[in-house]
Amino acid sequence: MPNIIETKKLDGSDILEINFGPQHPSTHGVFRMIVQTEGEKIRGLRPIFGYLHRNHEQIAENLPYAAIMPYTDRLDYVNALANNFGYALTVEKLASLEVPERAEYLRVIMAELARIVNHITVIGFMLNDLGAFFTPLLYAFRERERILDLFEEVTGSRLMNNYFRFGGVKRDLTALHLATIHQIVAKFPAFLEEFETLLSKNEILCMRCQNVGVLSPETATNAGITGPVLRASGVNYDIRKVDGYSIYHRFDFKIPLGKKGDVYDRYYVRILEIRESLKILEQALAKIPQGEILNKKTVPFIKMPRNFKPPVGEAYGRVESPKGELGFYVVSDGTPQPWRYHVRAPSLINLTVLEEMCLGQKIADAIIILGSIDIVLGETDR
Amino acid sequence: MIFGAGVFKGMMVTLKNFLTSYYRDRDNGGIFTVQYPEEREKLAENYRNLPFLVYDGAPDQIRCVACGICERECPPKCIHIEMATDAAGKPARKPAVFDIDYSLCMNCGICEEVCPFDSIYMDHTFEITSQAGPRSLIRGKEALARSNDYFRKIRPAMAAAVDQKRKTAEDKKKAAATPPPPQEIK
Amino acid sequence: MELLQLGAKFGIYAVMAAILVFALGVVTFRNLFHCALCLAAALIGTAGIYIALQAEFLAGVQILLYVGGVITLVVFAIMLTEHLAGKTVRQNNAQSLPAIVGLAGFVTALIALILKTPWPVTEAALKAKTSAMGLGEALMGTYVFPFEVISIVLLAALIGTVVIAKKDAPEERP
Amino acid sequence: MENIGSFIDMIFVTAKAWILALLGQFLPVWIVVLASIVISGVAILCLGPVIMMYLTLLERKVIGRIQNRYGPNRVGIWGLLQPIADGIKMFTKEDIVPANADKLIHLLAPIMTVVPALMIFVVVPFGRQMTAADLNIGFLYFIAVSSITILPIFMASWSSRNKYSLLGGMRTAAQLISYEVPMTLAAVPAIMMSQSLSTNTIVLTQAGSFGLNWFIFTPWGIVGFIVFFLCATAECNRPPFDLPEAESELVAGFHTEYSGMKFALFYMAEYMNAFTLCGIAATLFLGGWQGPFLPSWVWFFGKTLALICIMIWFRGTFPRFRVDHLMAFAWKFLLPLTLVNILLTALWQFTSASAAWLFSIMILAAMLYMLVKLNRVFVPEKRNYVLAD
Repeated sequence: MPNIIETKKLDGSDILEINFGPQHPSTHGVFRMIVQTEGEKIRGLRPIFGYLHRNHEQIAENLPYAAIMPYTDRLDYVNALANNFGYALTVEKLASLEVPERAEYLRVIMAELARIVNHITVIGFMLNDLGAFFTPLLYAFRERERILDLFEEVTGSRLMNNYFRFGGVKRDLTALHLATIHQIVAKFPAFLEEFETLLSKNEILCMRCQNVGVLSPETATNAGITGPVLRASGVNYDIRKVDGYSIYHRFDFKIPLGKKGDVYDRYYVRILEIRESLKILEQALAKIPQGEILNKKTVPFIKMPRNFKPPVGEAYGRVESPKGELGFYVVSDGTPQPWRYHVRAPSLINLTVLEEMCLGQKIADAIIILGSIDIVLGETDR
Repeated sequence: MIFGAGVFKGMMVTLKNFLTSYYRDRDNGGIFTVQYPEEREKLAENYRNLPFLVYDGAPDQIRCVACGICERECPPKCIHIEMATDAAGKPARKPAVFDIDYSLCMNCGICEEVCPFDSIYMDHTFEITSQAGPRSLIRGKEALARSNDYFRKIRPAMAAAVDQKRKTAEDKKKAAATPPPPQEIK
Repeated sequence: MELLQLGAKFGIYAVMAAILVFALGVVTFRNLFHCALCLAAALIGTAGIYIALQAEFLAGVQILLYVGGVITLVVFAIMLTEHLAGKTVRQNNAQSLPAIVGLAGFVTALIALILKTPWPVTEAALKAKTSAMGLGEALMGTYVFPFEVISIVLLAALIGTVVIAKKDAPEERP
Repeated sequence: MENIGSFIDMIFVTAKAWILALLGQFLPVWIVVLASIVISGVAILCLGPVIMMYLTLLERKVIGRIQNRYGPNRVGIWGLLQPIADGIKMFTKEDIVPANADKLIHLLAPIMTVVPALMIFVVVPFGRQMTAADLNIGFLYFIAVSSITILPIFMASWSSRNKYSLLGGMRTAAQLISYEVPMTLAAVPAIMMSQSLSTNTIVLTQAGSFGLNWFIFTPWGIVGFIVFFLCATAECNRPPFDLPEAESELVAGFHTEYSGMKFALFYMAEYMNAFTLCGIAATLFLGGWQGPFLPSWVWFFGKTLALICIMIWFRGTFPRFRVDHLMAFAWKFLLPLTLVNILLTALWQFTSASAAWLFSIMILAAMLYMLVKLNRVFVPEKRNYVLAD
């Protein structure tokens, strides 16, 4: 019988190499980790990705600007609207387009709803990785469903929204839709309350999550980590505040910061961010004006996308996607297609510190640390 | 804080959900799932899935004039159009072939947006699976054609707007074609 | 009823034969894991003999301690040293001759001891000595001193294990 | 009324006696003795799989309800035929054996898992005079047999030649050995009070008026029961102690490489173990089949099912422990608690009830306080979050 289970010697102890993925219940897609363990303790970890590479950037460089929008949906398929937002923002910068007032509000409302969807999904999946048998995940999905139903009514699709247009949005929200959002926002705190009673104070969860996978603020900033993972480490950096893009500067909201940068902080910062998003939604719903939803200049390009030729130049637009800084870099050579198109995917860059966080932890911790980073392989591999 | 209180409270939450699943309705903590083939959720009007071609009157009178804009703008290139020719060999402003590969289509709705002749729209049907292999998902123009009544049924508001637009266009055309009444000339 | 007794007798012989076969397996199999499993089977068989001799308590303890405890530890040790798990080892070595001599001496001593011991053979005496109550009384009465001494020895062993295991372990985060 | 009650109570016992009497009329005695064993054996052999099948259904239903969904409801009314459909599926699935597996041991492991699970049924008192074999070492037998369950898991994990299986097997070994200790010690008070290892005698001791003199109505009984039940949950690898088969980490742990009926056998063993452990817990602390008004076996199955529902409830609520926490919980928390509990039981036998209650609660509270203080890792940190601008 050949010896399959080989061990290596490292520092005088037996090292067992385990392959997590590409097919594994909790790698969130086709992601692979080669984990070197000593007993249950992790001594080395190598993330391997690229299994879901779809040539996103190359495809985009051969398409007219408007036709790239549905492809951005497929980057981070949990919250397509944030991707739409980032791309639209970039192209607007490139072509110096103004966005009507009402459209800005619609954008913020939809993007914040998408942030809520993303955060509850992530928390649900993370708790699933912790071994809570689908209960928190399904409670989260129950609430997510209400928002997705709204997305379906407004944008036409639940996940692949394709909602943003250069200089505005595709479809207006009716008074009925606004009332539905109002209802969702009003009901959400009660759900969060229930969700937190279910597990936030649970001793087992705290044991598992607290002081596990600690990421120091220095490492986080040096590695270019963004989003809730960075904020959980206590660094106050949120592009909504830093850039104040769109109309975020008009809203009153806070940035929740973590203390230790462990898994629990990342979990809890997300819950607090949902609460802040609800605040933004309330304000936006109260202040939303009437008016145009699309810039007059871009209306003809809806029918003829190939006539849309931004002037020669380059632009980098970024938004605070729920996962971190989502940036699009587009270079135009004056043709209908971008000359260069690049995505700064937060999932990919946040993944770089995985080994750092996992060393010295147990195998079970690697799974939840991966879960707490919140990666979507569609975005990581592109 | 008593040790174990968190565990206990969590158990109470699941117990509450267990009990309410028996008597509450779905929006208030009752059972949330839909028993799919028997029960169906009402699809939103704007829901878009796969494209179809609209015809007025008889099924072979599709509005499409084979201009090929949707074919060119379709991001995944899932549309294939060949223009028909009449007896004289001239283009007939009608498609001879109009194929959509449903297995490639990504439901983005760009064809619907760019079409200048109001002839292609996104359908509500999503049950298109078959065991006949991927080639069966390439639908020809006969399979794609749906009546305007069907369009009115699935997307009433949009169909009404389109009908209105076409009617005014038609009226304008008529007004242009028929000579204007003499008394208006001054 | 006679048939039943015959069957029971036959059963005991079958168990004994099985024990011998498995015991042979322990010393002949080249795969360590297989040896451990054979040992477990042999020990379970021994418990079967105890049951046949109406010493249920002993049988229970036999399985609990030897199969549930000792064998588990043995298997655990085999699995922990993973490079042993797949390998086969030679079961005999250069010192087989002294081993045979030693074993012969041990077996002789054992047989002599068995022959010399006055075994209680009547039903009532058996019940009194082997029931849980009887054993308890013996342990807490007649043999209380050795019992306590053994417990102290075990405690010392336990503490020793902890000390040895703890020595090199680096400080860990909770 | 009284007669009907006792008739229903003894219905299974009477039925067996009637069959044996019938056989005795024209068959030699030894066949009747053999038949007696066979009847009990067949009853248990049928009961085990049926219990397993319907426990899976119950579990899926209850968890479904907890998660606001229906659970299986397509096959038969309320999904009652679902287990049979599952069984057919399991039987018809391809049996895959890894190329490098140790074929014989790979085959033996699932079979060996079921055997001890079935053997424990022998000492479970299902009702008045309804213990298949009322051994005078009943509880010891239970502990001994359940300690064997480690071996087949080892066999499965080792013979699969898979790293996940191996890790799962090692976790299992550590977990089962650790939790066996507090489980046994938690049961000691019940044995001390009934002065017998026989499960039937333990139940009879808890008779009292209305059959309600259960051990759980004493302070040491509550502690013993909770510890025993937690350990039982760990012993049959159920959440939150399901590390050996932790889905999100080790795919399926020791049975990763099993498919078809072999896989089903592991599940069968797990559910039968869950049933017997709950049954033993009910026997030791909840008065077994004792209880007023209803037939004894109804009481037994009712109590056991209630305990199983609590296990399912655990599964629907909790995240999983981590290996080191699991060990710490057994050795640093449960074990000292059970030792104090044994001491308390000894004291209980010498003092009057009301005073005993007082000092028991005081001792237990002090012990709990001390244990929580000593095990800082179990106590959640309080955290305040900054809301920055």
